[in-house]
Amino acid sequence: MRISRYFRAATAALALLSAGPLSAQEKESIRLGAILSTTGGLASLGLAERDGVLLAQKVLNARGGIKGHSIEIVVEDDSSNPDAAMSKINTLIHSENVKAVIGPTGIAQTVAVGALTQREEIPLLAFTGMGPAVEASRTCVLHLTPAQGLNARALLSYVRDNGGKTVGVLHDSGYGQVIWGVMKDLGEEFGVTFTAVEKFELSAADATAQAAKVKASEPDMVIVLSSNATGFRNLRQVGLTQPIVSVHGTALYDVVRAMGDASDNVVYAEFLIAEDPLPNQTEFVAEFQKEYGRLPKHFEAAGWDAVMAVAAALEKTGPEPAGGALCEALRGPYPGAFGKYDFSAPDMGGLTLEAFSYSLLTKGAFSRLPYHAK
Amino acid sequence: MTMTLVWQSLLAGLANSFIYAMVGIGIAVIYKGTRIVNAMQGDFAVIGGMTAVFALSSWGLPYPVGFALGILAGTATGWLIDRFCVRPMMRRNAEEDAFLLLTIGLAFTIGAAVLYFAGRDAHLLPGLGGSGSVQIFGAFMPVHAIWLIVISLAVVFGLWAFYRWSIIGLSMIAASISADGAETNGIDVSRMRGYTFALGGAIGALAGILVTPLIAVSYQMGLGITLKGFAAAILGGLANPLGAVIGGLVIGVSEAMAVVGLSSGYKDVVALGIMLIMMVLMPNGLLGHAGRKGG
Amino acid sequence: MSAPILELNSVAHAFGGLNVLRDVSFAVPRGGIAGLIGPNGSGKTTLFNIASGYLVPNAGEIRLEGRAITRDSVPARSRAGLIRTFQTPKIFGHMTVAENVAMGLYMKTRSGFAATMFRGPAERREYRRIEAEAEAMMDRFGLLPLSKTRAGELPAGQQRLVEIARARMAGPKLLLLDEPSSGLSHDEVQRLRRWIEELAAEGITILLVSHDMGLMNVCQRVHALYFGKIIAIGTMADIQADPAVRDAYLGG
Amino acid sequence: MSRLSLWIVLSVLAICALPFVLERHSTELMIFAAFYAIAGLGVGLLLGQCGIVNLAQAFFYGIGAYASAYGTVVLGWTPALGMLVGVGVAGLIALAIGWPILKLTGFFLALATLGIGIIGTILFFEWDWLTGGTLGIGGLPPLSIAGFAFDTPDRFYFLAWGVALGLLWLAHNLTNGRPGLAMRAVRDAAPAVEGLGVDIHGLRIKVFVICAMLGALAGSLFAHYVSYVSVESFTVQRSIVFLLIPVIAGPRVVWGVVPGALFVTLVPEWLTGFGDIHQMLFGLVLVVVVTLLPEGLTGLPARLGRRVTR
Repeated sequence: MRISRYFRAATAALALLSAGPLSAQEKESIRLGAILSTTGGLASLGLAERDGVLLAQKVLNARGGIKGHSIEIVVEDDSSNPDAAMSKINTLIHSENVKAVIGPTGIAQTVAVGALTQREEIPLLAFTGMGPAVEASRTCVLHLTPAQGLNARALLSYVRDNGGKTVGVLHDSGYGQVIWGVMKDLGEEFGVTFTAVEKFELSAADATAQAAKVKASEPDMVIVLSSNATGFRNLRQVGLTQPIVSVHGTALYDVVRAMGDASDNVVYAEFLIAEDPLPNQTEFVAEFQKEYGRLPKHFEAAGWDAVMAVAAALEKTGPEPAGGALCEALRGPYPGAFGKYDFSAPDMGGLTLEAFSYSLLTKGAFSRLPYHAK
Repeated sequence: MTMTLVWQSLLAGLANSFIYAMVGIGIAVIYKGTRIVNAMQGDFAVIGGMTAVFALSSWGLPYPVGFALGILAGTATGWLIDRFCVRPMMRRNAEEDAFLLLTIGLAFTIGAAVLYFAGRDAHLLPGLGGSGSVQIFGAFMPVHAIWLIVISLAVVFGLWAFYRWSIIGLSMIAASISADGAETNGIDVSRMRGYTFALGGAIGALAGILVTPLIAVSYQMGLGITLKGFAAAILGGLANPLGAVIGGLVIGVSEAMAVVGLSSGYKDVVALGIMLIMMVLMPNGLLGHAGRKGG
Repeated sequence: MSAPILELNSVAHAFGGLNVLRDVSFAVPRGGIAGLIGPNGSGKTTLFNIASGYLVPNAGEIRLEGRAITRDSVPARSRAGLIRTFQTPKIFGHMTVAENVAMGLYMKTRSGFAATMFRGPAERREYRRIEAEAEAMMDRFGLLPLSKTRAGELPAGQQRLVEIARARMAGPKLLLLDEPSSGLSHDEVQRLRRWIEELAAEGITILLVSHDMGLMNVCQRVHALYFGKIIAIGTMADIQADPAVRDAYLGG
Repeated sequence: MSRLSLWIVLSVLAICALPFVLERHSTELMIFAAFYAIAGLGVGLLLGQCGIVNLAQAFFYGIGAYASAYGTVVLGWTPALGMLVGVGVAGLIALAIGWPILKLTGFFLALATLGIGIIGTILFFEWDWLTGGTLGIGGLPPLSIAGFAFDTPDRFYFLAWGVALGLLWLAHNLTNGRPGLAMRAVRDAAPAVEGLGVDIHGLRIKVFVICAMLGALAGSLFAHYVSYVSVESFTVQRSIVFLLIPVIAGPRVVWGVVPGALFVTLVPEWLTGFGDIHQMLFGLVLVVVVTLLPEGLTGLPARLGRRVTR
C-alpha cells in the first residue's frame, strides 16, 4: 500500500509539473480508478490499455484538467484474475472513492466487477464486448470494444464482398470460441459456407494439424479467430496461400511480430491503422507517438477514449456528480479515437459496422484497404 | 479425410514430438542425476530463447554468439538454482513434495520475471536453414523442423555417450544412485548435482533456442511445454533421455492423430490421458526399465 | 491335532536371475516359539516378507491356520492375526510413543471418518479405551516415562521396544520378529527374552529370526536356512550339532 | 488449556471482531481468504496427513462453482440444492479418479493430479453448453438458507468464516482421532501401517474425496458471492495457489491453513504496491519459504525459539 501511495504521489507530482494553468493545482483532484490486467495471461492487452489511460491523464491535466480540477487515476493490476479484480474494485470504490472505473481487461473480470459497480452506480468502462445475458441489464457498465456479433459480421461482410463463398475457420478455445459461437449462425445470412472449423487450445503453442485440416478443405478464404499468432504461422507453414481474414484482437504489433514470415496477406477488420489514421484518430496518434515514440493500436486508443469519455461527462456533471449522475451523463454518443461510440445503445457501446477499418498486412506492415463494411 | 492430410498432420506431429522430447530430455537428465522432478524445465527454454532473441535483436550480436549466450544463460540458471535452493534443501533432507513445490515456485517466478524485464511480446528467432518449408510427398515441413530433429537426436546420442563413457557422467549417475557410496569413492556429490542442474539448464535453453523459430517465445509458455515434456519423459521412464524421445514421439503423433480423427479441442486431453494411463498401467515407462522409485 | 498356524509349501522366489528361495517348506505349529536362522543372504528376510505378504512368491503356497493366504494383501493377513516387526524398526518417527503404541489397536477399533469428525459419544469412549490400553501396554514394556516423546528421537533399542509393544497391541495370533535384538544392549536383550517368553505364555505363537544365538535359545524349534533351502530342523542344541549346519556356517 | 487452543480461541475471537473494524475492501479480502481456507484445508489434509500433493483442486473448486451456477441460473434450483449437487458430484468424480491414481506415490501422483487439473480446465472450456466457456455464467442469486439471504459482505463474511471454522474443527477432530493417527503413521512408515491392518489405499481415497468435496464447497460459496463464474477462476494456477496455502503455513498443522489463506490473499495485495514486479516478488517469497522454512510459517516461532536457546 505504502509504495503505491508513493507511486501515486509521484504521478501526481508529475502531473503538477506538466500541468499548465495554475487553477488546476489549486483545486482538489478528481479521482478515477482503473483495473487492468498488467500481469498474467492478459498482460499484453492490459499494458496497452494502460499506456492509453496514462497518456490521456497526462494530456488532460496538461490542458488544465476538468473545470480546473486535475485528474488522478489510481491504476490497479488484477493479474488477469477475476478474484483479484473483485478485491481491487472494493479498494477503488470504498477506500479510494473513485468517481468512475476504467477497465477491466477481461470478460470474466468485467462481469464479476460489474455486479458491484452497477449496484453502486459507478460507471465501469470495460475493454470488452457485451458478455453473458446479465450484462444487458447493467446500464452503468459501458463496453469500449465491439460485441462479438459485430466482430463476426465485420469479418463475414468482408468475405462476402470480396468473393469468398467458402471459408475455413481456425479458432482458439477462448476468445475465438466466443466469436465463433455467434458466427456459426451467420453463414447463411452472408451467403458463406464454412468448409472446415478447427479449434485449438488457448495455451497451445502449435496448431499445425488443425491448420492442415483447414487447408485440406480448400476454402476461398480462411478466418482466424484467436488472440495469438500461432494459427497464422501454422496455416502458412502448411502452405496455405489463400488470404487470411482476422479479428482486431490479433491486429496488434506484438502479435504481428510473433507471426514472423506469416504476417503477410492477412486482412483485419479492425479500428486504428496508426500509419494512416482517420481524422478522429490523428490527435490521439500524434500525442501517443510524442509520448512513447511508437505507434499505437486500438487497445491504446480504447484506454485513451475511456478516460476522455469520463472527462467529457465530468465536464457536464461537475467534479462531484451525484449518485448515478455520471452514468447518466456518459450514456449517449461519444466520438472516440477507437470509433464512434453510443453508450446509450442496447449493447452499451453502440459501435456499428461503420466503425471498422480494414487493413491489409503485407510483410509485417499495416495499410488501409478501401473497403467499407455494409 | 485425405491421405495428404494425414501425412501432413503426421509431419506436424513429428516436429512437435521433438520439441516435447527436448524438454523431456532435460527433465530426464535432472531426474537421473538428482531424483528431482523439475517443474520449471520449460522456463529454462524461455530463458534460453529470450536471451538468444535479445542478443540478436537488441544487442545486434551474430547468430552463433546469441545461440551460445542463450545456452550459457540456461546453464547458469540451472547452476544457481542448485547452489541457492536445492543445496540448502538437500542438506536438511527435504521431502519429494518440497522439491516439486520449489520448482513450481521457480517456474512462477521466472515467468513473472520475464514479463517484467523482457516484456509481454512473443518473439521469434530466424530458423536454421532459413524460414522456408520443404515439400515432402505433398506435405510441408519447415526446414528448421528438420534441423530441430537432427540436433535433438545428436543431443540424445551425446548424452548416451556422456553417461556411458565420461568420468563426470558416470560420477553423476553414481552420486544419484547412492550418495553415500559415491561419497566414499571420492565423488563430490553436491558438485555432481550442480553439474546435473547446469546440464539440465543447458539442454532446456537449447530446446528453447531451437523451438523459438517455430513457436514464438513468450513469458507464459513455460508451464505448457513443461507439461508436454513431463508426459514425454514419463512415457520414457523418466530417468531415460532416449526414452523421452520415444515418449515425445508417442505424445506428438497421437496428438496430431487426435486432431485428424477426433475433435481438435481434445488434443491435450488425449496427450495427458495417455500420460495418466501409462503412469497407472506401465509405471516404468514404455522401455520398461525400473528407473524410478515410488509409483 | 489342529492345522499348523503357519505353513509354507514349496515356496520359491528369485530376484532377477538370483534364486533367493528354492523350494522352502516348513510349518510352525500353534503355540510356542519357533526360530529361523541362517547366514546373511540365506533368504530369511525374503521369507518373512513372503509370509507377511510384502512379497508375492514366484511359486509355492502359504497357509495361515490351514487357510491359503498366498494372494492376500498385507492388511488382510494382519487382520487374520499375522503381525510382524522389521529388521530396522519401522516406527512412526513424527508421532509420540503413546501414539505409536495406540496405532497397534487400529484393527481392534472402528471409529470411522464421520464418527471421528463429529466426536460422537461412542468415538470418545473408544478413544479413551485406546489411550488406556496403550498406557497399560507402555507400562508393561517400561515405556510409560517416554509416552510423550517423539518416537523418532528415541535410541534404536527403545524404538525396537516400541515396535514390539505396538505389535502386541495388534493382538497377534502369530508374531514374526525380525532380528529383534540387534542394536540392543546386553541387559535389554535379557529383558526382550523375558518378554518373548511372556508373549508365548499368553498363547501367541512366535517366529523369531536372529543372529543372536543366546536369544535363539528361547526357541523350542529352529529351522536352519541356507542358500534358499531348509537344511535342518530341531532344537537349538540339535541344530548346533548338525553337521550340515556346521558346514554351512564354518565351511561356507 | 493448552497454548494451541488458546491461540485458536483468540483467532476465532479476532475473526468475529474483524468486520466491525475493517475497511470494506479488507472485509472483501477476508471473505476470499475464507474460500481459500476451505479449499486449502482439503489440499492441506492430503499433503499434511497423507503426503499427497494435489494439483487438481481448482478442478473440484470449479465443479462446485459450476454446479451452483448452472443449477441456480439455468435450472432454477435453490442455492442449497446446487451446492449439495456440486459437493456430491465432486466427491463422486474424486472417487472415480482417486481409485486408479492413488496407487501412485510421490512425484508421479503429483503429476497425475496436475494432468487431471489441466484436463479439467480444458473440459470447462470445451463444454461451453454447461459452463458458458469464456463468457461464463452470470447472475447467480445470493446464497440464502431457510429464507435468510447472505446478501451483504458482512453477512457473507460470517457465513464463510463460520463454515471455514466449523470445517477446521471437523478436520482437527479427524486428524486427532483414529483415522488421523493412521494417516500420519503412513507418512512415517507406510509398510508398518499396512502391517497393522490398515487399508492405506482406502484411507487415501477417503481423504481425496473429502478434499474434493471441500474444494467444491468453497467453489460454490465463491460462485454465489461473486455471482459470476468463468473458466479463468479454475486454472492450474489456482490449484497451485491452493497448494501453497498449506505449504506456506506448514502442512502438518491443520489450523495452519488459516494463516496460509491469509498469506495468499493479503501478501499479493500488499505486493501490488510495488508495481508490475509484484508477481515476481510473490514467486520469490514462495521460493524462500520452501527453501528456508520446511515447517512453514507455523514452524517459524519454534525455529526462532530453537535458535535463541541454542
